[in-house]
Amino acid sequence: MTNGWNDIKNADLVLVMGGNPAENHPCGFKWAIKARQERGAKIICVDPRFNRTAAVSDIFLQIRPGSDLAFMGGLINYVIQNKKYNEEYIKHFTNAPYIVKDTYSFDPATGLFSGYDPEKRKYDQSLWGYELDEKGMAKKDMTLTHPRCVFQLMKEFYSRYTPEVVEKLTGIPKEKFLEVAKLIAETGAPDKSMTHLYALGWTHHSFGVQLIGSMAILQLLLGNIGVPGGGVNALRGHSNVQGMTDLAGEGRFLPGYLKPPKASEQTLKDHIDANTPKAVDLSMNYWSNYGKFYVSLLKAWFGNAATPENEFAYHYLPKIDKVIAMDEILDRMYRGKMEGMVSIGMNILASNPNVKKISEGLAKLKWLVVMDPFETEMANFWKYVQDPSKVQTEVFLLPSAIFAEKEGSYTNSGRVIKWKYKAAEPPGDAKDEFWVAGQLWNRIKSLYQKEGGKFPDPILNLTWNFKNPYYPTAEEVLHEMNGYALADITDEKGNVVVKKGERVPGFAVLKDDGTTACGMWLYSGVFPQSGNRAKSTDLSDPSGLGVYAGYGYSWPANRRILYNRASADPSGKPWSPKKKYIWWNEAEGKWVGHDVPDIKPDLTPDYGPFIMLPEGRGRLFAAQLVDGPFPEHYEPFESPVENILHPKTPHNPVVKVYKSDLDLLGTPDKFPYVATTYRVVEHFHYWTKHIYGTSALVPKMFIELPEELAKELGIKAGDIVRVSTARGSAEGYALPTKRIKPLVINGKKVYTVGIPIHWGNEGVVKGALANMITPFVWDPNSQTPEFKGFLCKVEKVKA
Amino acid sequence: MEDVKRLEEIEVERFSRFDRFVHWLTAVPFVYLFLSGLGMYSSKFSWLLPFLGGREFSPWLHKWAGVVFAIGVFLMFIRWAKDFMLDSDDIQWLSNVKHYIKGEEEKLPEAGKYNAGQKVFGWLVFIGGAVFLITGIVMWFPESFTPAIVRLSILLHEIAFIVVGAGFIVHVYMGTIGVPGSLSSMITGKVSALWAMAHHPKWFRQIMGR
Amino acid sequence: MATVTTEGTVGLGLRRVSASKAPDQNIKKSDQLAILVDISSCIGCKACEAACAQWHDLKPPLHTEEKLFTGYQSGPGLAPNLFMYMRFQEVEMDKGLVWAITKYQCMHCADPGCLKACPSPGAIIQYTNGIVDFDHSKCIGCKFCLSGCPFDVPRYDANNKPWKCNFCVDRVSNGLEPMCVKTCPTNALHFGTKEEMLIRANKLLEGLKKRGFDKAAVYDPPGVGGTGYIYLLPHGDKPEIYGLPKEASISPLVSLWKGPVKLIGSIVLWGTLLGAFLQLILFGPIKVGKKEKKEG
Amino acid sequence: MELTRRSFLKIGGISAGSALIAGLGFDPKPAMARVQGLKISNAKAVKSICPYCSVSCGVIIYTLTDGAMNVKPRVVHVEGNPDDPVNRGTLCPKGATLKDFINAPNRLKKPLYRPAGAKEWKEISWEEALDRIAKLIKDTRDKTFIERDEKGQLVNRCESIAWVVGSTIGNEEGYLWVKMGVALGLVARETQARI
Repeated sequence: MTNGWNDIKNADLVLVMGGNPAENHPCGFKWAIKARQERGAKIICVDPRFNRTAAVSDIFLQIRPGSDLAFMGGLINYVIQNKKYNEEYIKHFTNAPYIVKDTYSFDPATGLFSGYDPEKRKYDQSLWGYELDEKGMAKKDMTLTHPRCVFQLMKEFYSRYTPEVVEKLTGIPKEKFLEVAKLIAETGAPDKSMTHLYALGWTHHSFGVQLIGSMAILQLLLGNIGVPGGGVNALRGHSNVQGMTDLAGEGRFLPGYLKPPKASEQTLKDHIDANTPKAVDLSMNYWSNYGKFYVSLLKAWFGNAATPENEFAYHYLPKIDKVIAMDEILDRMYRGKMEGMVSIGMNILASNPNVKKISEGLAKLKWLVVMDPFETEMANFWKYVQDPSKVQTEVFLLPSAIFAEKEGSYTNSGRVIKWKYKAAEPPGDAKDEFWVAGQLWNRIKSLYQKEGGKFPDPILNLTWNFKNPYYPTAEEVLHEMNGYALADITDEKGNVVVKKGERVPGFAVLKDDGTTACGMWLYSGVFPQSGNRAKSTDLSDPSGLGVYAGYGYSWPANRRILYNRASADPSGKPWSPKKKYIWWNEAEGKWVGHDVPDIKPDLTPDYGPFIMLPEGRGRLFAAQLVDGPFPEHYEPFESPVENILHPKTPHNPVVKVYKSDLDLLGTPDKFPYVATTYRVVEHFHYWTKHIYGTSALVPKMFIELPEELAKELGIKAGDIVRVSTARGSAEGYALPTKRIKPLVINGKKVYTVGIPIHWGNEGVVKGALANMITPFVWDPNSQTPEFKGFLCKVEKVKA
Repeated sequence: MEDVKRLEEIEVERFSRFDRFVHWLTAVPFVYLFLSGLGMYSSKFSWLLPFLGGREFSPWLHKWAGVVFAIGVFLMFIRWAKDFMLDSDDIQWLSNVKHYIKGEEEKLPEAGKYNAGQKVFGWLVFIGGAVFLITGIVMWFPESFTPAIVRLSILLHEIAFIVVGAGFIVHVYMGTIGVPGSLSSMITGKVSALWAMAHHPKWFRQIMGR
Repeated sequence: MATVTTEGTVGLGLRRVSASKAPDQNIKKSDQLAILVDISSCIGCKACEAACAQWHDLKPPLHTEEKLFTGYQSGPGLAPNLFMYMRFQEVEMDKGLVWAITKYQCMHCADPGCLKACPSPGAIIQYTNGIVDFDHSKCIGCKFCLSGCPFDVPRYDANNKPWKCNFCVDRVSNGLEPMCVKTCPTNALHFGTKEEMLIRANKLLEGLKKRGFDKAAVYDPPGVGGTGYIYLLPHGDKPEIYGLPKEASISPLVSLWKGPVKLIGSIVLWGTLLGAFLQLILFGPIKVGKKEKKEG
Repeated sequence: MELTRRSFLKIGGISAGSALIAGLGFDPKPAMARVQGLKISNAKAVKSICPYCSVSCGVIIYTLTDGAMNVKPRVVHVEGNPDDPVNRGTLCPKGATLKDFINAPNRLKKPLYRPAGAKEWKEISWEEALDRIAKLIKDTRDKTFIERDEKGQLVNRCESIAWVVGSTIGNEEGYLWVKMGVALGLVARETQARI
């Protein structure tokens, strides 16, 4: 989330699209209800189903799954055509005036940007850069009239998304669309803001990142980024998914969004140079500190073994050619290229697409370690095959402690790090992950000490500075994450700011000379020498805007709203007294306000608010995205209709297409209905079916289908129906509903079928695994599976 | 005098073993039903319940006693329904019941084996029993019926209780103090011929004539 | 915001006691409490339903039987181990589809039909703060309370003891909000004095009317003297879509059997007894021989 | 809890007795009644965070224990932390049933092991399990370690072990596991970030 949960209450309009917060984040959704009760904000819900959010929304629009980008394109077009954008904002805070190189182009007929290589299914993104002047600064046209300035390119690009086209693609009637577009466009006024709430409803597409990009564009146009009650807010999934993303649970990062070295970057300098961007405008360009964070990380991990001579043990880090994310892991597993898997608290079998492929993949592993509080489908995968004796995988199922049984912090979706205390002991022999990590690491280490082995250096030299190395404590680890000084740290004037051995007050003091160690620069400051700020519980909120600066610790540097400098106009004055948040104090020559300014406090207002970007400005045109600088509508890989914009390129052209015998896709003649999977509020993933209280609330797997379709197929409520796709089938109780209506898409009647996911083979309540039917198709930027919008058929099994 | 004495000594069978069995099969549960019902019906008598097995047990036993009672009533009906048919004499008897109360039986039409009062009480029991049974079942399983039916059943059960309860008081009084000899007739089955002649002359002649 | 009552830590005043005369109202005083259910803010998440079961340590029914499917609803309705549940109903209205989702439980009527119908002294009590509670130690298991209830609420366990929402009288008496209210993620539930809740309900009602719900209304059925649970209904002209009776009142039959019939019954039964006694002393038993001996 | 319940029953018993008397003519009309005690009044309150979604609602876990030597604290109730600004004491149905999660009877209590080809789980000690897992990790790593790629570049990586760490794990444990994975040279690392 760019803003926080509490900030939603400052919105004048709440747009829920690509998420169902009432269902999946009810306690956060209360702030949307508050915005309505206290400020008269409207709540608009755009979804394939009239869901629980829709039940309390002011306006609900039913959209065809997978057509959201058409809707967004329509909105962007509406805002531009009707000049509803905040002109000052886009001129100064976005790259709208930047001139794009003439090697960039887009062909509306083929739906392809310039530089496409059909063989590799890849673009040459270097063709899409800005024109730079001799100093390396981007050329700009502040009048926004240059034909190749971002604004003009965008205007032309989205001019195709007329309300009529939107209706043809999404099934939303033109009048309805215009009614909503008008309300949304009104938040372009300086004293108004719109918050956008989304979640997996948008990311679960083969163009998920583009969808979010399209909203970023809309919000930038309307000047709704960096202001209270604004933002593009990802309502994330698990309790600590933000933390685990920040901490690089994914192999494409190192903690704090640092990058793992590429094979081509054979020296530390290569790597740092490649990842330290050069400012192309007046920008703080915060990633220019990349080297400091990187060296501090290496010092934190490899301690004395990381020396300037050995490039701070740079070669201890694995270098990659290619990110092996979940899609690759599963595909390689199926192809027999994986030997082992350690899974801590994940149920890969249940939660990823195409269960059959995963199940066969797991059977090809030599060994599998699963740690979980419950007996999961993943751990039991060998029980579901006909002859378990043929599965040669050695499987461990380790009982884990749960949240209440250990101490530590979680980072919530609003980036706030909060502490939890231990309340109970785990049952039986269940153990927490600190203990298991301590035990396992010391075993691996002593094996390498005793027997030697391949490249043991990083293992033998990994810092493990815990009082009890077999059982590290949470605060010991947080100490390392926060960072500490290895020598006295001085400021420019030579004053000692951090003494040797003390924890650093924040990432600003980190050094690239090996005198600081910091395992997680982004969280640096959470545990300064004065104490653990994740534990702080000060509830004061002097501005009344729900900032709560003293409650927990929000990365980065305890900022609650990201890019909050944008809450003031280019001269540094608040856009409107109603949205006053951070402003430039002329007299003192610094930024002041209700929050920690998201910019260097004394940096003059001509610097851009988007400090992490070399432009210092928000990107309406993002050459960094692999599937194109402007989001374009592509159909899901299984779609009931053709792509009327460019039938020749119906799908996202850079999506990797997996072609194993189990990677099957269906066509509308055999599978006529659109299916989408989702969650219900009473359950959480494949977890709560093990728990009595939640199981009793919704005990049965059900399939939601339009009443009209049910009638056509002779299905009544409570009948058992089977939903089949090219991959497999899942059975559940039929729930014919008025809440999903048939849509007319470009003249064709399209039915949507809804499948909640929460059941499986294990638990207090059981049911079909919804992922038996989902396609093995992934977003090319983020490797997120396409769960929303695929093709199915439905048949009655039993009345 | 001689006759009287002789008649006093002659024992005639008024109730067979079966009759007595059926009577008590009905009467014993009824006493329990009456008392526990009274305890549930009126808070002034809720103190009765602890004496009848407890506040929970007595309502429970009330239901099962009701089942036994219903069986008893059913058997009674089979046994006595025909005997309890009212004739014109009975109507006359009933309209002059004040004589009976005053102990002037001679001013009334001669009674057969059962006088009109007994017959009426019999019918009260038959009809009341049916009402008790039907409404009782509804009240036993209130969740299985619509609230309106349950409410009506409670009302009818209560009205039946008042009517049959009043009849029961009279019956007990008559059977014990009111008409000496009645109780023993229902225990031993025998009455003296004199008793029969006095209270049920028609029946007396019938059996004597045999 | 909610008014907190603490007098209950010592003991709560009583307003009504089943099958008994009214307690003295001059001893204990208390505000009338109420919960406001703002249907327009309710997302039907069942947090209240879950929290209720957890607080009361209930094991709610788990409906896995194949024949029973209730969709989003946890089951067919209340149960002795389920004091409240969320009802779901899809209704097509003039202005579009409405997913009517209602929290359903004991309404804590000001004039409680259950208490009125209950024949056992003290088994149902109403505290002066308006909470209606059951005392199982005095319950005789007759199930009359169900017949008295205009909202079909009490549910019986295997021993015929009735169970229902007790307004978390234990929490309320200790200065805590009822569990459902505290849990409600969207603040659709409000707790306080009845007076406060009516003011708040009317304020929210204005907001709803401004949003175009011109038929919105506050549901506080006068037929039972008002309720401890009041509802803000966006479609107030049709409470039945929320599963609430349009005219809630105690059935006249209950009044009949508790009032006139009881009186008549007393007269008849005592009268009969008296009659028998009079017969005995005035005329004496109807003995054998009077006539015969005369004749003889 | 137990105590108060018992005293509640006692009060019930007394009132049953008094009702008996009442029936006989002494008809007390009490003006007040005791209510059941608060089940958490003697419990220890511990601040925690709901482990489900990323709203990360503050919760308070109530445990009953006096800390005696042989007593394991028992969680008797979980409710929202009213002092947490995000949820202000509220919870969703999942959060509201956390007690059932913590106390779930089907929680795993022993490490289980399934040898290759077996048809059943068998119990195993942590010692055995961890020894074996460490060995398997080392063997696979050593066997499949790529020191240099086909271009001859130094890469020091292992691609054949998937290291997936879910996202309900806390920051500190998560950090340790990430650190271990990277130190082992593993590149197939994942978390539950998108599904």
